[in-house]
Amino acid sequence: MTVLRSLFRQPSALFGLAVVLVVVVLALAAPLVAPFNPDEQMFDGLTLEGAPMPPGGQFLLGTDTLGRDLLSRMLYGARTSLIIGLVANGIAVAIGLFIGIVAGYLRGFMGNVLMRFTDLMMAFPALLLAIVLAALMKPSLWIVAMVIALVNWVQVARIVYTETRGLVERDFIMAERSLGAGHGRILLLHILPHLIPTAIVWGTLGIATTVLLEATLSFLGIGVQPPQPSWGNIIFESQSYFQAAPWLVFFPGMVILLTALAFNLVGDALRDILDPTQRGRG
Amino acid sequence: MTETKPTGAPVLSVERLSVDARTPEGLKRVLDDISFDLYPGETLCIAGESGSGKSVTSLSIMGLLPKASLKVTSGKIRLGERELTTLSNSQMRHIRGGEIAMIFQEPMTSLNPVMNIGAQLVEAIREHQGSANPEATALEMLEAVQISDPARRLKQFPHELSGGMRQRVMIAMALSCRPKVLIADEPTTALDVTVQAQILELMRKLKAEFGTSIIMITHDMGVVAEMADRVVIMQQGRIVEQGPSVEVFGHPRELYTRQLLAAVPRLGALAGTDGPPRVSKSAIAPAQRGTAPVLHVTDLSVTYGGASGLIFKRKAPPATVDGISFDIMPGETMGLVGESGSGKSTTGKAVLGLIPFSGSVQIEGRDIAGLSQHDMRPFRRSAQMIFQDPYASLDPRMSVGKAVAEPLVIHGIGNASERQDRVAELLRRVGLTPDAATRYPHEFSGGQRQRICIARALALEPKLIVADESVAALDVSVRARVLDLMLELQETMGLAYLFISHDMAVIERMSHKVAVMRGGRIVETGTRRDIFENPREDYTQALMAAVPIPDPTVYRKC
Amino acid sequence: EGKDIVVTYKDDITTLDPQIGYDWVNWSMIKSLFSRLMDYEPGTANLVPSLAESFDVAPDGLTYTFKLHKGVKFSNGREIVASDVKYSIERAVDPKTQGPGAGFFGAIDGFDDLAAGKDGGLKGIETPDDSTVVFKLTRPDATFLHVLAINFASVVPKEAVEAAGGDFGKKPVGSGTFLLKDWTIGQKLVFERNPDYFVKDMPKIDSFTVEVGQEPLVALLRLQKGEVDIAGDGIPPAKFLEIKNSPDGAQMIVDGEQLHTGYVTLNTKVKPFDDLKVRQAVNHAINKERIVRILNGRATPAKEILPPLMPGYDNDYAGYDYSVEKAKALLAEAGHPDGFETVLYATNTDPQPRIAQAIQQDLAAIGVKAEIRALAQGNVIAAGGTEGEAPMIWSGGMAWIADFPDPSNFYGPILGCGGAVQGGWNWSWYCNAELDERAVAADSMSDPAKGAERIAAWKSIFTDAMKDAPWIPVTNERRVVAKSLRMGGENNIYIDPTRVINYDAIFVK
Amino acid sequence: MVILLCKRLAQAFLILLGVAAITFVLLYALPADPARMIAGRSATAQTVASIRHELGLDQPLLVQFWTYLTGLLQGDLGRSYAQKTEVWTLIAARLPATLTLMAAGIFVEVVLGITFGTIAAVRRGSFVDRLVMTASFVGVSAPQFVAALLLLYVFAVTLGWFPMSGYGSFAHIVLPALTLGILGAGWYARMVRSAMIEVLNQDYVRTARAKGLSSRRIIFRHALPNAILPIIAMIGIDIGQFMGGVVVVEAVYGWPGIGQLAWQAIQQVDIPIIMGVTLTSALAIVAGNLLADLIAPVIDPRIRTS
Ligand SMILES: Nc1ncnc2c1ncn2[C@@H]1O[C@H](COP(=O)(O)OP(=O)(O)OP(=O)(O)O)[C@@H](O)[C@H]1O
Ligand SMILES: Nc1ncnc2c1ncn2[C@@H]1O[C@H](COP(=O)(O)OP(=O)(O)OP(=O)(O)O)[C@@H](O)[C@H]1O
Ligand SMILES: [Mg+2]
Ligand SMILES: [Mg+2]
Repeated sequence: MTVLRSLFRQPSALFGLAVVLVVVVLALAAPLVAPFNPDEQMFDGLTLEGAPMPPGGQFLLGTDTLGRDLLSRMLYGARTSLIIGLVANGIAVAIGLFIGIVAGYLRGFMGNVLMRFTDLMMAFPALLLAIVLAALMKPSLWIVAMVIALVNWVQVARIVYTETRGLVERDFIMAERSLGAGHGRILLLHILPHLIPTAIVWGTLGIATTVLLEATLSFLGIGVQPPQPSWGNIIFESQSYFQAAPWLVFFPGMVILLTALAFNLVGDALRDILDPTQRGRG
Repeated sequence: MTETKPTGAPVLSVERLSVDARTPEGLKRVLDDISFDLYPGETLCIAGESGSGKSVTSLSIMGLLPKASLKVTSGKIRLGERELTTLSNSQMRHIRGGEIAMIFQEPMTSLNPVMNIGAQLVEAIREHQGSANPEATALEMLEAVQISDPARRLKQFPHELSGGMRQRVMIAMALSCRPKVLIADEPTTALDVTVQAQILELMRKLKAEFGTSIIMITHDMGVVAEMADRVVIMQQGRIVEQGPSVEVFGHPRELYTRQLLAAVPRLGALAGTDGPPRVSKSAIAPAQRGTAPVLHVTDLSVTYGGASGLIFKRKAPPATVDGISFDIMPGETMGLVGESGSGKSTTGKAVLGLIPFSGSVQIEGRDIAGLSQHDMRPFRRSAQMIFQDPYASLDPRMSVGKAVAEPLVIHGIGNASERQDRVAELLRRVGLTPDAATRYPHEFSGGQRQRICIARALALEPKLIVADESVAALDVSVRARVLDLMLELQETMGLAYLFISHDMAVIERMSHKVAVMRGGRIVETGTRRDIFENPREDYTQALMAAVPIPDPTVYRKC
Repeated sequence: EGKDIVVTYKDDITTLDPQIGYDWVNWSMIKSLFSRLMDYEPGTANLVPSLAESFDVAPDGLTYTFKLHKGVKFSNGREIVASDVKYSIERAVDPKTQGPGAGFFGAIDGFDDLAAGKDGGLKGIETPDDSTVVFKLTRPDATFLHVLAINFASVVPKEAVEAAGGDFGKKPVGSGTFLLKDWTIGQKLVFERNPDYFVKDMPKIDSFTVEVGQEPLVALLRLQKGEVDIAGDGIPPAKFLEIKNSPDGAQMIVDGEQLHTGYVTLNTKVKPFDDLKVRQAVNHAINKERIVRILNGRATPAKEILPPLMPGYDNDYAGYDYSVEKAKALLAEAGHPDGFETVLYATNTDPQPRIAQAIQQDLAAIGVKAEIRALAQGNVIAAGGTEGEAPMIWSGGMAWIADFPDPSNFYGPILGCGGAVQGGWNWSWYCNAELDERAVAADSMSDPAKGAERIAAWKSIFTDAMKDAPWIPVTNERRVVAKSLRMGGENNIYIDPTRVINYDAIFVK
Repeated sequence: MVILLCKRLAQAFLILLGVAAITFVLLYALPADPARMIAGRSATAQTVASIRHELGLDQPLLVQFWTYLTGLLQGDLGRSYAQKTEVWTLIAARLPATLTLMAAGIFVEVVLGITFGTIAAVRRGSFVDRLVMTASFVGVSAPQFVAALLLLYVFAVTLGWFPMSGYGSFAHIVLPALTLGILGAGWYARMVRSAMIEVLNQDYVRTARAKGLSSRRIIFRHALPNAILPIIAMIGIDIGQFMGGVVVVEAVYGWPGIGQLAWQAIQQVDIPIIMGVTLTSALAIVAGNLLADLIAPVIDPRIRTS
């Protein structure tokens, strides 16, 4: 409760929270608010020469190259992209945190093995994994989410590993051991909270990159398949039209940016609020 | 008494200076209308309790107050004819380092870890003197502070030097531009007595050589007595008393000053008694102490970094603790004393199984060698540690209440509300109000943090506490209170202490037995009386001789 | 001067080895680097002798005798002799070469042994003297002269192939209109005219540089700035209207028909497409006009399997008209009144996924829910060649562009029983034994006099195949090439039916 | 030091072996049949079988892998299926371009990231700080293709400052490096900012101030070197991204890098090239990490002894 109240006291956090809320609500309410069926290729959605329609008039944000209403596609696309940006990216950060912490805490043989495994994963081409999975499995949103999680945890793990090694050296961890705390308790209650700032940075910057990554992977065939929209694939499908039909790139690009930024504002505020050492500081 | 009265115009004068701090609850005055003068060639000591504004004063003079939270609201600081508070940052730059230099409270962290000593010295010299050959000047300065092998030091990095060497480098750096004023903020707190004595000696010499005036901030009245020409006593942001040191020590006017002086433990004050002085009314009879040792250590050795690689065997480094043995009986305090780096903390950690060791350690008769974290748990209930740095040993993200309840939760003692009561009781016991439970470590002063750590260690009602430098960072008044609390607990609960300190006076006050460590070995051990009244080893004697005596007249006699 | 031109492509040139290269980018370069016994008149599909001075076909159609031009030299200076022709064709067939062209030479006597990896060459090729080559066939093959005009039949010098040690594709030695002067891998290839080419006044430019790895959008920008003369990948959809409607547009765009059909295969071995009525239903369901519009009008709706330019195309054949009612009625008859669920494969490069989506929407209108799977080309090909795997495949991006302008080229591997095997290219898995027989018969009519009869036979084969509806023919795409204003020549040499860009014929104004 | 290096080299070797094995198995699992792709549409089953035999694809997986490994240990990456050329020749031809772009891209990233991260840290909470932090999000959310084309339009087409496409001179590298740098600088800026904020609160920075040094010298000589360690680790991570994922930028600027080779090979199921590129980039990543570990002690002497 106090957390919420502190959150409300910061204008930037409030703004971020509002944007996040609006995006989530619009995504959930897409069928109610979308003016058109997102997949319908409308006859009057293309000019006679087959060019997409610019924003305005019947189509508020214009149409895409198949004559579909961009606004409706973006509303439905929010569902896909939020799942990728939040769930897939969240899982990646979670795995990264887990492996990084455990490797950094355990050191010794197990820690070394975990870290070399991370190195191996880093050296391994993610694209290839995606392609093989695409060929072997029925494509779905959840598979692309899984691949993103599988690929993106590596960097987080590396950074977390470094930080954890620093934390383990700190005296309060030894103090905790002297009280008889088990490994689980130390990891969860005394190391994890200190990694929240890192998690927030990676979690929020990661939203934007994973939403775009989803489009690349879908393009390779493992993600959502056409015509299901996502912010990433709306951009991807029509990025070469950015001169002829700039709205096709601009609007989805802006929502990705805005969403990531909003989560970041909330995240930054939360970090400051959750960190007692930041209390009362500028 | 050959003291000369200060003559001429002051080099530095502070007039009616006030500083406000921005806090969540609004502005708070931390310096209130303080005035003092510093005359050429004089040493002015500022003493006072923790949080009284000593550091803020020195930072104000340097123009280094953190802008975001602290602000000079009124008053003047004059260096010669120049008014400093109104100078721009770039004008102030030329004063800093050039005319006023400063040595900070933390010698360990005040040197840049990634630059070598030479570069850091040269940089300061070049900035203010434009001397033709700054490298040569740097070498001269290192020679002046009597560092061993000065030419080699230029190429070394801070972490390769001991604490004492680092402090010498800091002094060389501060003096390299021949400043008119040197501000030294607790320059020796972190150092052991022998090194402290050398540093103080050095500063005295340099003052004469370079004609520098010194402002020295310290909470150690012994140091004040040894160094000061004049003394300023501060309390809660105000100056309560100032005057020549002989007068202040000899005839303190203010009650606070008298309390400060009374709280100082004096070496040899307890000569002729066997144990620490009694502080409580209800005491356990000595018979209840029991006869079996609570801690039995035989042939304990610790080697850092000894783990060998999978393929390539490394040569094992020399042992940090090398084959030491001792016993502690219930209700007994063993003092462990020795120079910095002699292995005291390492010993303390090893006997609680916190670091790998060889040899045998028995707690209440059972061997703890090679036990896993899980198997150690029963022993944790009977043996606890108070770490050298209380701030570092508290999780900054955990409230104090939770921190104190932590051992209870870990060992599954009581339910939530019972634990809450117990925490309140423990906090009261160590002299904190129960509302402390909801606050976080950084919101407490050093002494309070130390008491929190003590409360946490007591929560499990252990039989043995390893207290590592538990009072070194505290000013005298707080230190006395903490020591009394520990004695009281020993008397009422039959606690045994392994009491680690480099301060001989504190050891004398607390111990039944004393072990003197050097280079990882115990060089001398015996009852407190043996050690303090008939020290056999030269090293022990040297340790005792180096303790400053809080009486300005005593020093001047010798 | 001013006769050096710059051509760009997105994809790198994989190889210039005539017995290996088989994509539309290197196809035209290999054509110009090497000569073959037969060739085509620039811009047309008319066969003419090239390295051969003359040739003679025996009445039974089983023996072909060629006389070589005298004094034609490889660029290494050696004169071409009959044994070079024999060596080159054997090289195309030999599995050690690992080339894709072996199958074309199946009619030559001795093919089976060599294809199985046995030594001894092709006993069906004889070289009685240095300027005579005789081919003995095991069966009449009406397309044999075309076969001798495709790249795989290009003549290469044995010593150069062996000297290159496997890298002949990077160090080609031929006797064509151009020589490869320089190849910076991943960047550019420089071709220079062959001063000793045996035909006078060929080629018309001094040299051309092929720059690879160029994004089509950027290539077009460079073309507008005059840095590039031919944007080989044509005009991306995103830019097409802008260029077309610009003042210079008409002169920059070369837009013409090619031997191409874009189609959807209907897997006759997968339910419910094993039912003819269902296949016919979906044939009625596709609104091809709208797809043409999505392609900015750069295509025409297709009615049948053959493209309009191909001999044998039936102008009178009406095909399946776009009619949702008919489609629904047929579906109901087939027992699927509410439609069914299926999967539509497509490659993942623009505009293929978009066309697949248009098809998907049309299918949805008759109740068929097609899930789209947009994959890399290799994966789609693999799915198509796996029995029972891909119900529908949109062929765009991999579509059948004829190797040579003969209707038979549109049948064998992609509609005949021989292609309906694991790993084959008959993705409909359509196998009509009767049609196969008629195809063999038609191809045996190798007597030029029977040409018209043969074409008529093929015409009926394809329209009969359409009765079984193994495909939905969707569009006949036109090729679009962008050229700078200084480039001259008829449109048809930029979209040559047998070579794409005819480097021999293009010139600078 | 030498021992550490040997140990790390041995580990790096094992990692490369692991990458090779996993990639090989994955490619083997791909349903596409290389022999079919090579043999073309007109091939008979007979021809396909012969080609499969020529390629050794009719042997068990383990035998194939062993053959590949023994070749690899002799420096032989095999021959491309589609191009028939030595894979190493193809990679070597493109390696300089890839490495140049990687170096230039990382350089721009690091310079931009450090500059703006530092400015933001020094002006923490100010308008400039917010601007920089927002810009870092714009960088990471921008689609590469569009960003690359925009820069091309502005600086090459409209202003004509740089060539539109190609490789060779300094002018050629400016735009691709700038594109990659701008897109990646966001991560660095944020990392530098948080590291600098921490460092600027350290006691030794206060010491430097007390010496009367200029703010520039304090920031560049004292604060930055202490904040730079995580950046080095980050560069190690980045090498991987650059070796694998700059296809788009390469294509837009006609840059002859490995990305395009890999992309085409994937489309053509040209397994030897895919293997070769994978191993080359794995090697670069491992080398990058190793280098980062070796550079760290040069920057931070404390790591040297421990
Ligand atoms: N940055 C700050 N923001 C707010 N209050 C501060 C700040 N720095 C110091 N103070 C407050 O100013 C008062 C004086 O602090 P100062 O550091 O001068 O104490 P001190 O006399 O040096 O104590 P010690 O002996 O512990 O060093 C304290 O109450 C402290 O809480
Ligand atoms: N974690 C460690 N790794 C390696 N060496 C260490 C470690 N901790 C301490 N040492 C070294 O071991 C020696 C003894 O250290 P210890 O902390 O026990 O000294 P101490 O007697 O407690 O000194 P002080 O009075 O400064 O606290 C020192 O030389 C120190 O540098
Ligand atoms: Mg202080
Ligand atoms: Mg210690």
